[in-house]
Amino acid sequence: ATFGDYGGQYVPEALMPAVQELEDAYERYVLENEDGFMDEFRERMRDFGGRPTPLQRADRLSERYGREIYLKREDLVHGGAHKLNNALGQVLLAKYMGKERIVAETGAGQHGTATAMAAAHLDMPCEIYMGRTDVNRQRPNVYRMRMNGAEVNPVEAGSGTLKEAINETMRDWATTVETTHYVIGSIVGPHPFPKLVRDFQAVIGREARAQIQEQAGRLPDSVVACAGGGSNTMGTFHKFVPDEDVDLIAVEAGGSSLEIDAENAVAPNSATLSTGTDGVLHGAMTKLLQSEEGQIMESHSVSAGLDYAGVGPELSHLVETGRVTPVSVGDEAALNGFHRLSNLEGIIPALESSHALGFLEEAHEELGDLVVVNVSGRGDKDLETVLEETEKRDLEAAPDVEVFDS
Amino acid sequence: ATFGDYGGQYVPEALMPAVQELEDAYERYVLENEDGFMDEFRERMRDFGGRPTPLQRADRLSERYGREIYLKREDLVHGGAHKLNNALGQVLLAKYMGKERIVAETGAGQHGTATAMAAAHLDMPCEIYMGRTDVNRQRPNVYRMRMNGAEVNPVEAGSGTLKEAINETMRDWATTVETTHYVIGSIVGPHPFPKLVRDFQAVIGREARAQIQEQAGRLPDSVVACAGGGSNTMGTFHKFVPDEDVDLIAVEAGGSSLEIDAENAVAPNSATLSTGTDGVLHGAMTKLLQSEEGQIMESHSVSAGLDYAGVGPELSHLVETGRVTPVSVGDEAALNGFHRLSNLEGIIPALESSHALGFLEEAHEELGDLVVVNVSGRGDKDLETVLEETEKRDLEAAPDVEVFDS
Amino acid sequence: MSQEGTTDSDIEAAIRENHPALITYITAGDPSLEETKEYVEALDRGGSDLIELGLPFSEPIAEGPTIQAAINRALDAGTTPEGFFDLVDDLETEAPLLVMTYYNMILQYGSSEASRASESDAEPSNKPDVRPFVERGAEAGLSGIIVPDLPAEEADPLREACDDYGLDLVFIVAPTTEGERLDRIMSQVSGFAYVQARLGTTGARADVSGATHDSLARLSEYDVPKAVGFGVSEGDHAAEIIEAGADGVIVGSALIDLIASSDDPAAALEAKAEELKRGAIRGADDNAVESVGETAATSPSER
Amino acid sequence: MSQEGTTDSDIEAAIRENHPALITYITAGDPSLEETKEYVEALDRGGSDLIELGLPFSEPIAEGPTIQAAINRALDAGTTPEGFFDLVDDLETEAPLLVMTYYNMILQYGSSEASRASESDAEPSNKPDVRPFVERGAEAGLSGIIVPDLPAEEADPLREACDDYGLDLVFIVAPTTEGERLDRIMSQVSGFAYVQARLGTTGARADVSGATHDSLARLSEYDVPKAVGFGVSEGDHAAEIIEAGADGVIVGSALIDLIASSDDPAAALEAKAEELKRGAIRGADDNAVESVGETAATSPSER
Repeated sequence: ATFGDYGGQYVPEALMPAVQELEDAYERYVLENEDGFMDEFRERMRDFGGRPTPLQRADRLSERYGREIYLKREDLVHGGAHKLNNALGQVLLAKYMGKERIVAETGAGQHGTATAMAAAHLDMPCEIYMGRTDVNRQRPNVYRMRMNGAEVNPVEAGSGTLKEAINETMRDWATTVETTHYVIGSIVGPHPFPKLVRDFQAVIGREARAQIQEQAGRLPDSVVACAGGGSNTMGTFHKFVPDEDVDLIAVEAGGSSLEIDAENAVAPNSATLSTGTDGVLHGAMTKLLQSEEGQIMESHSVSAGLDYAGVGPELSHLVETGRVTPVSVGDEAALNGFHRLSNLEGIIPALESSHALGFLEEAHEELGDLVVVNVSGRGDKDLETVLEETEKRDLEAAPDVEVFDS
Repeated sequence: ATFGDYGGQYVPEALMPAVQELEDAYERYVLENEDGFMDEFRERMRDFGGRPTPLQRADRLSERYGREIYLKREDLVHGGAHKLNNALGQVLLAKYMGKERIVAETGAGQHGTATAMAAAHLDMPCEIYMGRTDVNRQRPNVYRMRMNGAEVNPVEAGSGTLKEAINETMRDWATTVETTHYVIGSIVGPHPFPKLVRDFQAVIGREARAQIQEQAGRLPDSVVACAGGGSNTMGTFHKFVPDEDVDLIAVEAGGSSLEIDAENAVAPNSATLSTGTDGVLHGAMTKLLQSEEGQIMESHSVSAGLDYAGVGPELSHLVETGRVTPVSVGDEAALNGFHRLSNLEGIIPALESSHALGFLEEAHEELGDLVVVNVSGRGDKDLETVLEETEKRDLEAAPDVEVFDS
Repeated sequence: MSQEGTTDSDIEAAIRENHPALITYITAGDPSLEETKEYVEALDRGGSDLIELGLPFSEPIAEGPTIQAAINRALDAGTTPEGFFDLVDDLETEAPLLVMTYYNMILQYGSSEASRASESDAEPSNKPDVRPFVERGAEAGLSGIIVPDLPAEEADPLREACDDYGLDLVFIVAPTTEGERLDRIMSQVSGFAYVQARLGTTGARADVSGATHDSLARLSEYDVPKAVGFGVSEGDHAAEIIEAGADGVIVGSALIDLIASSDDPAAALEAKAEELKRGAIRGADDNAVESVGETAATSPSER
Repeated sequence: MSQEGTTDSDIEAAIRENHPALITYITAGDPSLEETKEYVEALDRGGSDLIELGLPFSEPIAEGPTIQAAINRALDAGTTPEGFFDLVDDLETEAPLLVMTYYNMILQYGSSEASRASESDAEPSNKPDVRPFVERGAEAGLSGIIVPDLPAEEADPLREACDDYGLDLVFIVAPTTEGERLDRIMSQVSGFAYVQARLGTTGARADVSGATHDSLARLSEYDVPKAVGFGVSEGDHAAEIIEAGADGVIVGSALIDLIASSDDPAAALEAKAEELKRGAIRGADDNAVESVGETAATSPSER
């Protein structure tokens, strides 16, 4: 397969020619910079996307944890997360391939909004599939997509969340494959998507690696990133993989518990790398949260962006070979991580990124002296969730927010 | 006065020593870079704030308007607007001055959130005054400030909006002036605030001027920025003021009408430069929306960030001397500008910035061939307002957003 | 054409001997395995020449809304692979049976037993393996397997297992399958080539797509039984498809609709199978007539 | 000390001749100009030696909640500068009157007439001018002006106009006013120095701040009448402040509270003025006694 035992192209026959066409385009445009594709991509990520993003020394976290903590500021990318790195790359690639239309899935809406922005920027018609449940609970993101001119198609099937949205986007793509490119939102899906998305996201680690050497004079001891599907994770890790002395730590969503509810096929977490088993989902062999029979479980995380029962096959491979260490922190630690960074550093992180920060608090003593943490996105989108979830708990790091008229 | 007939220090006696202390600190730290103040400021704006921001050619607007349109992307600054340039500068200055506490006013919450972020970043206790009406209608920004550890003090007086918040912050400052710095949010207030804020914001124009020369090979014919208090305006214009061939256009909020309701002392606009008369408010002689008797009017704009009855004294001076051209566009044109940039370029602009974009649509034929427009902030904060205001109107540029279950 | 030039498989024989063949699909466990047994028997009585039984998977990316709903009903009813195989054990149909399921279901079957069994080993393997599924399928009497998310490129392990246990592995040929890939797939097909009538997902349609005619024309040079599915819902469709050169028609969503809506699904299924088989035969007759010349063939629209 | 060593102004005379002086403040137009007239007369009867009348401005940044509310009531009642001056025209009090207002009100007065008048000119000036206000004030019989947002550094135009029309311009001295600035301000004061008792805004407080004592000590070297305001609300405060060396006390918010809460505000104001004046006198007596020696002075707390 593509990555050791993982990866592959497990898609309906109708999609195989498109997947192979994409493989060819990936090799020519991305790997070989044909027609200056990568030059245009990088230029647009600079002028439209706001790259490079800073690597910032976190003064107060460094003090708190007794080691040098640097934050890679992907929250400053246009749209508020690393998602645009991939979305813009793929929409541009679709344009180079002569495609006329873009489809994409979205869960909480981050990938959908990034894709809609990229499609507007590059003048490509765009349709986004989004589970009905997510549509109704993520209205601001739906509005943003609509304002960028994208169609938003609610998916009524199943629990109406990310998994169903991916299924439905694959169905659209299977119908319209000749003219349409599917902008997948993470390092998942059939080959070459996991490599393609990784290469677009690898700018994170490329920048961070150069920045930490300039700012701290050496490579870091540990690099920490949250992992759902894993695009910010592999984007951050990729350029560090050959640096064998650099520990790579993927922080998954521990949700409310790592124990699985087998009877109802529900995992109250999204810790796929830590607890999953091998199987095939959405086009690739990878680690999955699944029942013994092979049914995919409903996963859970307070962070919608990590809430996925699969994970990128390359991460499965790197975990299997020991290069990447999977860890997990639960909802509560992530919420505290959210509040702590907001309060101590003046950066409101995405709930996804807050898992990496929650891990810092729990396990900084196990880390080296020089640590890079990827802040994959900003948390404005998560305010409502954080308020709701904070209210249910007694969190040490949370402020009192009651200043409103009753 | 400070700027021709405008500016000055019209403050209560108790504040004069603080204002003079600030004058001294401004000269030493900002103008003379004492103790490396400006170096630290620029470094933090790079690593924490995300500077430089790009200057992006807007491909589809350029096509639409038949001239080269470049966007200065202040929406990509940490926090989502140019506001941090000033807030971080002032909080850092307060630290250099040995102050122990920060107060600031906020209207819609943009300056308050920027100040709260800066204060968290620099570990300074921070209190924000915000009118009760604004507190209740801008909850997400209140939450953001609270999450950054700032106190938010609702101001019950008057109409509970920006003017009252400034009044109340001045009162706090008059009480605590010995230990406290007032981080004013625009190029308003007594000298040296208008110069101090301008100098912190001047990075916008400094970058844009260098970027346009690099990208387009020459200086622009026209530079366009929206103007409320005027900090993004002067920040954008300052470095272009000596370039006499560059037209500087300040776009004010025309609201629903430029006509004043004299009876109720209400201006249904915030077009101070275009229609105001000279007077003293909040510490400076400047142009004001005021009644014949001298009472300050309630101003109006669909954009809360432009909704202010005063304006920076330096802008009043530059308008008076003909260097800056004041224009105004109404709420509807601004809303269309919002939708147009979102849809055509994949950038959701702040409603403030949308006024500059609305002006482009109305008057591009009067502009030169090479135009720089400042996108002062991002529009995520304005989604609710835009939806509400769009629903009331039949806007040509607005998408249909109805994808929800009824 | 069967592998290695050996004798025809059950499936290939069923198609060749009953030409034009009717292949029917329903989802096992919709709404319960007991009822599935009745329905399969009804389809058998109605003239099905092959019956595909769907083993439900939670992420059926190749299915349209009708079969998705059937799969959800089956999963809600607690349908498991073991229950599915027990059903197949019980069935005694004239038509050979195939299982249609997604690749992960095949991979996981028996893997927990396998890993449990290997716990005694020094190096327990937790890699999933396709063989337990194929072995159990063969034991239950299945004749073949169709996997909508398994393209030929990834099929080696499953094909080897199927060969070892004597099951056919049916490949889908899509409107986008062309050139070298088409050659390679057609050379690997066993049982029949599942000709996807149009791009997209399964589901009853009101007409036969132009893509079907194109595909059948493209496939005419291959001496492999060709059955057309995706969108076939009426006898007239069957007639048109057979007339266009197919050896069989595959009907699924239209049958699911009957299960979901009929007062007496078994009777309705039997009648529908009869209608479809008649349509297919009519198409074959028309074809024969046409091959003689443009005479008084009954066109579907005049029926 | 008055300007240029000329004879004392009305205001300075009122303070020196009635030492210790009581200066009272209310907002004109709260709740109506008619009532303000009654209240001013009551304060005059009650022993006020100077009366400050607030001309309401929409942005009273130096005021605490009490006077803010009074200003809002006055504005809601439609109080205008012209109405204010008409009231002053009508008043015949023993105590000289001062206007307390914000600088913009002074700037705008008459400016629209001025610009209208200048419309015939080739170069119409739309610059505001302080003179029409001062001229009208003098005509109405005001003796002085206090402008809380006009520090000495910006006061030249208004001071010149006041000089021309014979009005005093009273400056505020804050706890933060020190060194050279204090010297400069004290040399420019006319009428009296308004000693701000504490940092912050106007408003009745329960005690006299330590800052008051510090300020009065700092100011003792200047031979200028000193009146203390910001927070004075009771006779005992008045006594303590006069005892500490002030020549007068200024009371405002406590009177506004009475207007807002009394059944008979005029009577209440008169009684309060009497109480405050008595307190001031007691403070002056204590001071005289103390200056003789520590004898049986009645301390405020024993009263």
